[in-house]
Amino acid sequence: MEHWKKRDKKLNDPTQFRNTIKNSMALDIKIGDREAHVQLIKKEGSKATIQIDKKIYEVDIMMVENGVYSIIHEGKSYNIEMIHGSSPKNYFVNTYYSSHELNIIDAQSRYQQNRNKDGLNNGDKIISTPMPGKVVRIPVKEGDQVEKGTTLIVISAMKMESEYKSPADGVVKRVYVAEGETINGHQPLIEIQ
Amino acid sequence: MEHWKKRDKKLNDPTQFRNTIKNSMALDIKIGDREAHVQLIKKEGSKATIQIDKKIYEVDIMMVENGVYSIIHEGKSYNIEMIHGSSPKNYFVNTYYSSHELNIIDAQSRYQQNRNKDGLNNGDKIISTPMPGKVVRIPVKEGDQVEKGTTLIVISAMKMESEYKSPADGVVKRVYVAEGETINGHQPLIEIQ
Amino acid sequence: MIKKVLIANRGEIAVRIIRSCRELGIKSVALYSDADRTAMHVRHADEAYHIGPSPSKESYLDGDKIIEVAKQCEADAIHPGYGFLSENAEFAKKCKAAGIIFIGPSWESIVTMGDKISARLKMIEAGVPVVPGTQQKVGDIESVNKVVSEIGLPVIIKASAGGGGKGMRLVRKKEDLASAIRMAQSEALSSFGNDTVYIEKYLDSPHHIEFQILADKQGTTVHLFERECSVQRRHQKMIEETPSPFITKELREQMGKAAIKAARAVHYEGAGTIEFLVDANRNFYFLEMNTRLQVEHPITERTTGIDLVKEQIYVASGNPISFKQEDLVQFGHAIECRISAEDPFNNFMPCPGIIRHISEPNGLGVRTDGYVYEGYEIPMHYDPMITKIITWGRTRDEAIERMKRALFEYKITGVKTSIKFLEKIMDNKDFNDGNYDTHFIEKHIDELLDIHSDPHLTTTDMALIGAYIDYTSKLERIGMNDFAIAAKKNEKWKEYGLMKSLQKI
Amino acid sequence: MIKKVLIANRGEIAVRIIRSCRELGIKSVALYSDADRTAMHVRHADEAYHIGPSPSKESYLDGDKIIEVAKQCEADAIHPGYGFLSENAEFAKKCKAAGIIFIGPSWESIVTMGDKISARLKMIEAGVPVVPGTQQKVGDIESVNKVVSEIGLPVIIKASAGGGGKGMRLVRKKEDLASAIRMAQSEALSSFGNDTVYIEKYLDSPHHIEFQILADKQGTTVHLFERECSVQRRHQKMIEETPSPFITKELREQMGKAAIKAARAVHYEGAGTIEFLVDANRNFYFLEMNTRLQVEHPITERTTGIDLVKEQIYVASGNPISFKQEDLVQFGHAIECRISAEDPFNNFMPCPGIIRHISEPNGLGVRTDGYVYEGYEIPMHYDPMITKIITWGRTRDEAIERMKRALFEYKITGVKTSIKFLEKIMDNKDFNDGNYDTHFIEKHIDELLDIHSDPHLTTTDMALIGAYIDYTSKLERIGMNDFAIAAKKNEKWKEYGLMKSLQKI
Repeated sequence: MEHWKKRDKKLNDPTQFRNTIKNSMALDIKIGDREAHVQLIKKEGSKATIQIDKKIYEVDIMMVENGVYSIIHEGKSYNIEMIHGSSPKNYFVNTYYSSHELNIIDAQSRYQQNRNKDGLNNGDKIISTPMPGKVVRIPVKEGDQVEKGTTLIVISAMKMESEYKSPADGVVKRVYVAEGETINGHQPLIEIQ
Repeated sequence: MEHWKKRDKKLNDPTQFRNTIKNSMALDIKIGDREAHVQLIKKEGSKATIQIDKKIYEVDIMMVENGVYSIIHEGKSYNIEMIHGSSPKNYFVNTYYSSHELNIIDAQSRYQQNRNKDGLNNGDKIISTPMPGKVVRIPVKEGDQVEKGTTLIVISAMKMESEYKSPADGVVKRVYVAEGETINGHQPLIEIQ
Repeated sequence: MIKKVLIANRGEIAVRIIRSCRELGIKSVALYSDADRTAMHVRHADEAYHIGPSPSKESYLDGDKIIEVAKQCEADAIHPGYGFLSENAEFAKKCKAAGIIFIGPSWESIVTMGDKISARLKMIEAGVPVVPGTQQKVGDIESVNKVVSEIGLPVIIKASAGGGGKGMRLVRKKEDLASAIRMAQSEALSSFGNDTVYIEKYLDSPHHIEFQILADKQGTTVHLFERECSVQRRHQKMIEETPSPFITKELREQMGKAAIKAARAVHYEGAGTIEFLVDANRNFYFLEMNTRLQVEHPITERTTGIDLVKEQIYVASGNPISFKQEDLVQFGHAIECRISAEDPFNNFMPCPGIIRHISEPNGLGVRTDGYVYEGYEIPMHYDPMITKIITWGRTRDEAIERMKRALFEYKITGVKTSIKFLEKIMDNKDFNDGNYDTHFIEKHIDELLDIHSDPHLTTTDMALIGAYIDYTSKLERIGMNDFAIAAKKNEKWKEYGLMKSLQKI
Repeated sequence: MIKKVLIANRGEIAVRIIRSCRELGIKSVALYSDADRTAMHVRHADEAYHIGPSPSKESYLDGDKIIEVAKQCEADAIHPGYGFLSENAEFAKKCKAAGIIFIGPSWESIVTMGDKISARLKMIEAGVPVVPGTQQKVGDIESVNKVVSEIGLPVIIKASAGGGGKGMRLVRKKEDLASAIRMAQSEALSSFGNDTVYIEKYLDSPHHIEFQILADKQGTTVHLFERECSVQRRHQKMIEETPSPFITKELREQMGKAAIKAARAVHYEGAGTIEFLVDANRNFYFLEMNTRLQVEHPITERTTGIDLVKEQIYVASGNPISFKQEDLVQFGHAIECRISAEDPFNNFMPCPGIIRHISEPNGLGVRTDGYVYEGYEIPMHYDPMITKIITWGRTRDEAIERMKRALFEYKITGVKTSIKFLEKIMDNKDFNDGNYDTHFIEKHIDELLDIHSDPHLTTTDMALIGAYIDYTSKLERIGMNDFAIAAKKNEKWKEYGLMKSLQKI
């Protein structure tokens, strides 16, 4: 009968809890400008203790339907819908009261992020789409000199045509697809060097 | 464009098709008084050729949702809902136009059926319920002499109480559960010898 | 206005109440037993608190605990729904003592209407016709004989505190009278702790017709027309409709007035229902009052446009009813079918279990009020009703056609349901002619249970094909090993385990 | 009466038509392209035939093939739904030639109303006000200048064969006139193979208000009141309601009469819609006629109780309309929201994909007309609209509150949808005040796209917890190997494959 009592505790030393953890993975999750450090401290059945930055939450969490979680926290009932974004680490989350885009930052993403920052990745401009569709037109060919903003490819999906433009001045290094071809989302289409 | 044309063929020698089959299992399925011999002859994607007794059907069949099949046969669209009955071989099937109880008769069931016929199984009267519930009352105890029709156990589920009576005169050989206990469907409750 | 409502209920009615709260901008609080953590009402509410173990007595019927939660979470009001504590005067009284609004009538009204003899007396006093019979507790056999000679056989003996058919005995022959009374008394004592019984004339082909009423603290009492509830099985309603195809405009007016009189007689507040029996000659008699929302309230909502839960909340907040009697019309026709997880073809055995798949009907003129979803396990502890389908049509015929279409569209696998049985009723000629009374199901039971068609039709072969493909593809997925084990050990438990693993696929 | 209807369409409208056919006891025939074998309309229909590859041109737009199927399966009639072949006069003509009833007006009516200049002329002749402008093809610049000096700037240049905003140019300054006409002509030629353009006065804050009409072969033409359709994005309607909060009782009567006049002028038969522009001073002008069922027809059905598809079938069968103009009332208020698989926060990019989970709203006053289901893959070949939610209330306020509740209840995962955007509109003050015109979305776009709340709230932390648990439990299930590969090869393709495998969980 105590579940509506306040249980959040501000901790001076968040690491003191870490000792009790065995296999739980810590994740950094980016939400807007914020990068939150999230870690499972304890889980027994549907009851979980989770630390987000310096705050400890005790929640009752269950996946009730495919991609839909029910969380009860201090008596409040939350319905969380997890919608996949452009990668398995990208989520669009509806909580009924707000929508958020979240990105899981694990070691791999961190590494890539750093690589990108260091400019090691600057030859790597691959055009792709977030959704499946059909190639309507490719007004360029391999070897063409293009300017930033030049239309490289036109994709049609659900009666709507979208143009994809070059992100920078460069040369069309490779065209992976042909006009009329059906494509998947996140598939490489054109590479600019 | 030929899918609405009649394709059923009455065969003089149904075995002539068997030669083309590799791994498809033949099943006998009991529906009412009828025992139908069903066998897959060919399957390519969603198109299947299936023989039921002497009749050949060419159908387009897909599981569209969990336990729900869409079948198109000679242009007719059928929705088949498969509802599990008391065992994995027992189905309750709704076709929207009719409901059927079906029983798969495979080698194992056939063997048991025969065993039962031969009377080898006559000491084996185990009382169980088709659905989960709670034991309300057990008016008998192990060793009791009971007559056919004596109430052996009362089970409650969903605000309704059901009495289970002895199928024959005999002795209570074993009581597997206690009053107040929660039970699953198809769990042995009481054995009569 | 009330700001936060705790719903002391579960299932479809809890979800339905939460919906109206949300539309009014009122916070809703759900309760859940051990069995109900993932239930729909928990997911729909703004707040949710665990209330106890699965059996109702230890959770949804534990009034003290519920009031305690309401206080802690600072709910202004408790909505009891139907069933559970909804007609429990003691609970209503305790709410009042705790300073929490009970969304329903005063506990005094519940007490008066809860005791059938006192309700009969009140009604006679108010000039509302009651079924001929005794006005008090039945005593010596001579006075019983006198009553019976006045009203004539057959009669029915009923427990004053009764309900659900318990402590009831039908008597057709005079010589059975004395023993029937003794048996009814003893059953009443063991069921309700009170052996008071009374005698009523037994009406042979009655219609069960009820009137929805609403009354506010300002003294306005209105009725929202009738509901025809004669399609019953063992005193359980299965199908309801409004308007009743049986009653006339004049009768509707008379009964409406009588219903308002009945409610006024007990200073009723909130939403309630006056149940009448109407005989073949269209004489009507007060049967009882339900001092709560009814399962079948949506058909009244559909034809009048009034949201009854919102009106309950207005009235409980001290606001007047939001409309006037003269503004109400019956717009078109509505029918409700109750869908339960049960097997009509196996003596209506309840079928708790896991919903493998569900798609509910939709489109023009169809409302469903349900609470189960894919992957949800229907608990064995509570009522087997899982959904109500309400269809509307400009005419009764259109409402029936639409109900057939809705039942056709309703797809559920994993548990058995009453859908096929309801479809058979929709196809029944007498039902279609509006020619039925409370004996309808009994009278037609053989026809209604006959669902098996010719096993040599093409549809049957399609069912065989479905079963063949389903079974063989499952075998492929789980491998044959489990089967081998089951065959070797030949134990029912293995069979069960195997079934479980098959169901999980 | 017609006995078998072939539905030359897909998606929600095909399902919706099949529903009414079923209620009438009429057999329905579905068609499906390669992409649509598992689509809902195939599952709802009595019969289903494969019609060709996924692209519409090779399937749902192949009129000859469709008529061939209709003949083979012995359908009496073809219902074209909306879109696809519904306003194709040639197809209507071919149906007639093949002896199949086209459920819609005569091909001659389609031709007259399809050409905007001829429609304008017809309307002027019939005394229906049209937007001031030219009555014929625009010729030399002098006559253009003369027209413009009469009606005043700004003006809009439109293609006579046009639609969907193509071949349209807004002109605010006189010096831009000549070049705008040249550009419009060239765009019209390339889009419609016809360079005919005309000039209309541009109304600055117009309401888009349309009237539903029905006409039978017996010569009766009725209207079923208006629909307010001003909430549009790039000429695509998003939200519609009836009654319009903008128009008065008198204006409704005038416009209703004008709508009937317009339909009579082209000897219209069946269901159709007269679209009007209404300026801020409540002057109304004929814009165009849609010679088919509209997407937003359900709000009219909800407030009048009339099943428009059934009326279409009655009329096409040669029967009279089933009601009289004077019997119609607008009962309460209805609103429709169109839900599309698109990402409003990424320039409304369409989002085809697999539905992981869907639960649609339900209960009192809520209708959904959809066609997607769990596990269904929304094809990329067709329109992104997946569901329409229609809510009803006794008042406009109640209908809005109910829509908010319905959008709240609507749960879908797997694809992005416009739900959050629609919720923002429902929360908008101007919308709530009924104070909006066709510029509504444009005007409020920044506010409507601002859905991100404070990232430090508890709800945000709940989202983080959900993401954490979802992601880590998926990692556990698929094992870490896939990740290792992806990390090593660092290829987008692997990433995609991984995502696919994650989505399948």
